[in-house]
Amino acid sequence: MAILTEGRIVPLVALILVWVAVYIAINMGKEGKIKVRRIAGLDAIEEVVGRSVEMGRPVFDIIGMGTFTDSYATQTVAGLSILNYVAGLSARLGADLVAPQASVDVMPVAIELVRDAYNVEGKLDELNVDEQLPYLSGTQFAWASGIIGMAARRKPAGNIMIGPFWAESMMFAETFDRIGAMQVGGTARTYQIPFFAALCDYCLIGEEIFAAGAYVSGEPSQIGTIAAQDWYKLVAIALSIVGALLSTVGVNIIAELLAR
Amino acid sequence: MVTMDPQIWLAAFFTIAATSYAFRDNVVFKFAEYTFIGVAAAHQIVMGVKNIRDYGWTKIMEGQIIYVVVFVLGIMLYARFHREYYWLYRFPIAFLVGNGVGISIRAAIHSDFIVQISETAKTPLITGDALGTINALITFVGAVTAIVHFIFTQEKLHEGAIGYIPKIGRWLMLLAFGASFGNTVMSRFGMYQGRVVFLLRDWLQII
Amino acid sequence: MSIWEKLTGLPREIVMTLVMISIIIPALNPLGLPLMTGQMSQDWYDAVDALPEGSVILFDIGYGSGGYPSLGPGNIAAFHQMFDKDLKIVIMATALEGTLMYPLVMAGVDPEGNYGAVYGEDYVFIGYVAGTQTAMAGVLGDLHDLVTNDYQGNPISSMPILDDVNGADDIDLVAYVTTSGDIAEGWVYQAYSQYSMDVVGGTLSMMTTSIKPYYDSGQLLGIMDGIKGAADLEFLTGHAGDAIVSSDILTFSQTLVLIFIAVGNISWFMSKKEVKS
Amino acid sequence: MDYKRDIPLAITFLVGVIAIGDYYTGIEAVTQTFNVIKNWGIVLQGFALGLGAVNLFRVHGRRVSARKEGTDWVFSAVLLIMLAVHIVIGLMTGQYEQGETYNWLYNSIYLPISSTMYSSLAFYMAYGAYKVLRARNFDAALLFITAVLVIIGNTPMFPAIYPGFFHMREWIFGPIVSGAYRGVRIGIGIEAVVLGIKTLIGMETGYLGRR
Repeated sequence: MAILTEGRIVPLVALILVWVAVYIAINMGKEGKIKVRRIAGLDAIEEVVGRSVEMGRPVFDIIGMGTFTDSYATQTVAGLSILNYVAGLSARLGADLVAPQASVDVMPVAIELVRDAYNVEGKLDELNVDEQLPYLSGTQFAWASGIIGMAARRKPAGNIMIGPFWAESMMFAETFDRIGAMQVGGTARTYQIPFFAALCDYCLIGEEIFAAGAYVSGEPSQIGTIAAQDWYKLVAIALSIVGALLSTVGVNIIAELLAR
Repeated sequence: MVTMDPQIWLAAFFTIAATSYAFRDNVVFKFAEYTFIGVAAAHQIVMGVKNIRDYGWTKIMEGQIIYVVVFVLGIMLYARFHREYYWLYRFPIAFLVGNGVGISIRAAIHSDFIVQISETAKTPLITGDALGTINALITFVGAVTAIVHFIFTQEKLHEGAIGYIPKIGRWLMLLAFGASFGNTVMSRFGMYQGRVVFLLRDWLQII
Repeated sequence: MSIWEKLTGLPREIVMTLVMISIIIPALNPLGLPLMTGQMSQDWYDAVDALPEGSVILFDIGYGSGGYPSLGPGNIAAFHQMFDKDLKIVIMATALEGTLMYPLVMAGVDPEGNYGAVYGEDYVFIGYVAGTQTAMAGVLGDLHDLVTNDYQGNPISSMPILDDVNGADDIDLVAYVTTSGDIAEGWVYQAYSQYSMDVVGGTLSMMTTSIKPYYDSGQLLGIMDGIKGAADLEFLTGHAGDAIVSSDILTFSQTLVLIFIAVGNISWFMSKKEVKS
Repeated sequence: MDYKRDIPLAITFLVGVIAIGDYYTGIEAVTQTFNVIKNWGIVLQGFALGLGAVNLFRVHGRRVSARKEGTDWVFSAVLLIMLAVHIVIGLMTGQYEQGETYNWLYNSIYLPISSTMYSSLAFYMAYGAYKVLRARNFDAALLFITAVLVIIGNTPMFPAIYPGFFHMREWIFGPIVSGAYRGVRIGIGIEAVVLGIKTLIGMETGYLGRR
């Protein structure tokens, strides 16, 4: 009996190389050899915060109801990086940041990051954690109605939603639009991207949220992860193009190779 | 005639209460919502206990004493609520995470990565008829440019004339998202219709 | 205030009431418009139709009450086709509420009355198994090692249908209906990638686009696209039910939505023009 | 060595590697070990299902006993009563969710609320279509075009008038959706795998909770 199952050699090699790629990429990230592109969504975020200052109304930053233990943890981490960035902008420009929380696991980290950001700007005394980072609920519709209620009362001028979102995405996007808030939305949950794309002023599609998070955090681990993924995507593109061209002339070598 | 069945009256009340939220947040909705949260969590416990009985307890009864370890691990999960011994919960959660991650990525690299590339690679770009060729080209361009759009560490791919490649990817994705959005409209109305039929047929009995 | 501004300024309550009316009217007076069958549901139907009599299907009820209005009718239609073809169905639930959806679905199918099917011989429900993908892998791996009772606690050792079903090798098709992305992808991972099994999947319409790549690459043989897919299956199997009725509701409510979109956009362009001039 | 962290990390790695080994190798011992892991995992998941309820008991129990201003604590009390009643009824009979009373309660409370809550999003969709769905810029216009075409194709009246509407919808679900979503799928696939590998080798440790 063969040690390796037939037809699964390519996936296994690909899986093992992920390990290698992650190591190399993170080390390269630490040495500063990798640059993540600044995506346009970040400019939109700055605009949202700036607008809130001008209008003298709060800016919301919602990171979703994900936790560190579910499979959307990386999206939550990206959301937290953005929250840290938005908190820094808010502290510097003097915007009233409101970041409601849904997860008991994530909340302490969120508080810490916002505190850090205010501290860096020397505005720690302006931060009121209980008011600005209230805990609402970890249950979907309670969380949604909590946010909608707060939005109606506080009338924010801007809303930034980056993280994992479920059916509540539609409710949020619609509510904040109704009260006239400028919105930036982003999630890597494919099912919800269309709502953000349709209803927000700017939408970060899928993995753009990871790139944005890595860019603003500058953390080698996040940057390296993105680089490792990029290498795989480049391979995917190369194989797709070469394979499609070859199969157009009747040579099916790439697909056969991948089936090993 | 309106029904006299208390179950249907209760269900009708909660249907209307849950709908009312779409119009405005109100106390009746809030009552329904908190009820929902409580009942949902209770259902989880009931199903959890049944699951433990069916797949764990029966094994111990059959003499597989090793399952006592699983029960100990299971109880350790609840250490997370303890101030001092919370770290005990890491042992069972580590087991669950290792299993969950392993079982999904071992196949994801195949299903989501290799099979998808292979599908693009084995589809000829030119087929017998014009429509087939156009479709093949759009699919190919969509797949490749969408991936290019999601490359973040290669600045050159987003500059100058080449910069149009990821842009095309973004445009094609937006077209696809539109299709998804349009389909979702159908999904939601289809779902609400069931509730309306319930109210009209079972509760008010007018259809 | 121009007419367009008035038209876009309708208060929320009025809009909602219009929507409500657009759902109620067709429920009272069905139109019965003809249906056109989509390719994805046709392929689901064909995949089941191609199975020889006595083939074993593993069917996962992966939704709860939230998804029932959209997926329940399709589930019923799918069972009609399977029982009609004398296929053996091993039913399980990866969703917490699946065991409570089961009686609702079976009330619509009535396998004993309609097809003379016998529980335990022609179909069985092994109940809820926790762990989503772990549950799938468990059932496909070694069914008898994992499961000892059906959903009501009766021992499965007394059920002939499972005598020859030990795992993936004895199952000819996996069919699932779900509201969860994890379940929709999970079956592709655990059944297709692990065992090269034939799989068909039914999801909410909003999820269809996301699992479409699996269908394109043959990892899913067919997709039941929410209530539309359900109506298609009802039509193909000849068991008109709730999904076909809901098609009428779609005619009214979606036309209303299209009017909303048109009004919203025209007035928006008009007001932009006015500002410019 | 910090055994409170390192042992769990080792467990994750070991269990994950066995799961992967089961898939890629034909070694009988690995497959059998993994069978045990799977069966254990299913039981453990059953235990994990109670975590949410314990959390609710803590949060809402505190609210009720504090009885702070407002009526919020009343709703918390409602929640706890519903929670307790359902648990007792579900477990008392030994028939779990198949018990008659439990079924009755489920069909009168849980089912109507849950199925209405998700479906009432239809109203948000309609209102969103009316107020927000605008061809406001190039990006939105693209999305707008296919959204409208798909809605038209999905509305039985229009294809009944002209079948081309339905074929248009089917075509959009052909190359347009297939191509773009295949790219998206490859992206999320590799993202999940990279994250998974990082978790197995102990570079993602969020699930372990606070330090």
